[in-house]
Amino acid sequence: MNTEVLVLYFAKSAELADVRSETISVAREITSLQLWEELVNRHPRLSALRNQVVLAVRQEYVALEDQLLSLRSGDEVAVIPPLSGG
Amino acid sequence: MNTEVLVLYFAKSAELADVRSETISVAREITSLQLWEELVNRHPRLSALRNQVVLAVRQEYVALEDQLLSLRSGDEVAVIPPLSGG
Amino acid sequence: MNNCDNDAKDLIKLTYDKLSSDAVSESVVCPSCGAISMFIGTTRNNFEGKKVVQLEYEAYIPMAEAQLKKIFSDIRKTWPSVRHICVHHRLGVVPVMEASVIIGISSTHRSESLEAVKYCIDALKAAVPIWKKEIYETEGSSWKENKECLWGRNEVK
Amino acid sequence: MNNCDNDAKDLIKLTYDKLSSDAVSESVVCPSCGAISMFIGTTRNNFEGKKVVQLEYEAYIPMAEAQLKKIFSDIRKTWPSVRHICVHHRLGVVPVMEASVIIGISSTHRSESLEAVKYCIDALKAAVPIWKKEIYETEGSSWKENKECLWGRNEVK
Repeated sequence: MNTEVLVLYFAKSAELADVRSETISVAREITSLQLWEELVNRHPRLSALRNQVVLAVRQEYVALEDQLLSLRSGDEVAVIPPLSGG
Repeated sequence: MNTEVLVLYFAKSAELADVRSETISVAREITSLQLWEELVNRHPRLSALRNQVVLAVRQEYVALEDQLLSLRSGDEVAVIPPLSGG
Repeated sequence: MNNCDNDAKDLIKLTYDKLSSDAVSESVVCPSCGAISMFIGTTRNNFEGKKVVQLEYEAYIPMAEAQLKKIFSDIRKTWPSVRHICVHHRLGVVPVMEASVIIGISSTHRSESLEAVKYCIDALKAAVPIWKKEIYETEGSSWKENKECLWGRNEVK
Repeated sequence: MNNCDNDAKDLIKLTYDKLSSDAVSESVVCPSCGAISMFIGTTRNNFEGKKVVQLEYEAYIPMAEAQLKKIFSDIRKTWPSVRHICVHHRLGVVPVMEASVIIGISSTHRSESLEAVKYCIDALKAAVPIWKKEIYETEGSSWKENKECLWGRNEVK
């Protein structure tokens, strides 16, 4: 079963995807790695970030792995390239 | 042989001696402990600082001990109570 | 006695305006504390021989604020004499030599605020979603990566 | 590249005027550094239950400056990435909550300026001839003694 989530892109990921936010429909039960692959399918240039990116789901960091996310409608998912604040 | 030195009093020592500076005549060859005792003779209330005071001779700290100072005319000697800067 | 025991302040500002160390230090002054420690990050004028003209910062603002609050909470557990904590981080264009981040922490014992400031900037660089792009005089721009960030390439700087 | 390599600044001001953290931070900004660490000592409003109305500082000014220069020289030996060092110490009457001392140190690596600031305030309290008298609301006044000072009574604070 699918649900709609808001995806936010920051920094290099926003440049590569050429979009800063979009609403997409994804499976409610999905691993973080599958979710990332969904995003790469939509924006192939994002693959340049593989192995140097994490996601944030509902503002909590999630590594790209086989952990199952339970997404709800309206959830905020963010693509988080390596940080460089400070 | 004696020489004239300028003695500076700071903080609690200035309050006890009731003077902030004075020129005194002392022996050229004198230990720091003897110099301190000279000052206490002039201002007996300074004895309240015994064991919690050092001198500065030509702006260098000198503990009260048997080390011989070689004083020259016009040298600056300061009475240095415990520090509390910062 | 300690007027600020009951209202320890956690102050966060992400702003496009120029930062002020006076504003940060005044915001953490505490009548019963004796110590304020601060860290200021400023933009450097060069990277690997390339002249940096300016920097641009962007943030995932609500999550950045949430992450900073977590860091503040960790600081209060580790250094209980810490009173007020303030982080101002600038966003958008930051000219060379201007501050990108200012941290101010007050405490009764100075060693605690000094250690807490060090922890705070290290944790900020590792975990707060803010990004910096360096813009070079001649060769375009590049997104930086903090060596403290666990999922970066951790290139030699 | 490093514009300030050749003119590392040692800045000392003993002043009866109010101190400013902006003035200190601006004086140590360095285009090739990324880090400024600061410490601000502020006057506390109480001591052992007695309400402190204000403080008065006095200094053996030329020797205080000479001692600070020695401390700066030690800092440069221990932390070679330190660039500029600035100490402003206020003299005379300092009202409660205002700064009595501000230290600012810039460096290429932030851990060096953070450690150097801690060393600087510890060494200042131990070895720079400056004295503070606390003036209480009800019970007169007393000359303070830094626990770092080797020849004080080192009373429990």
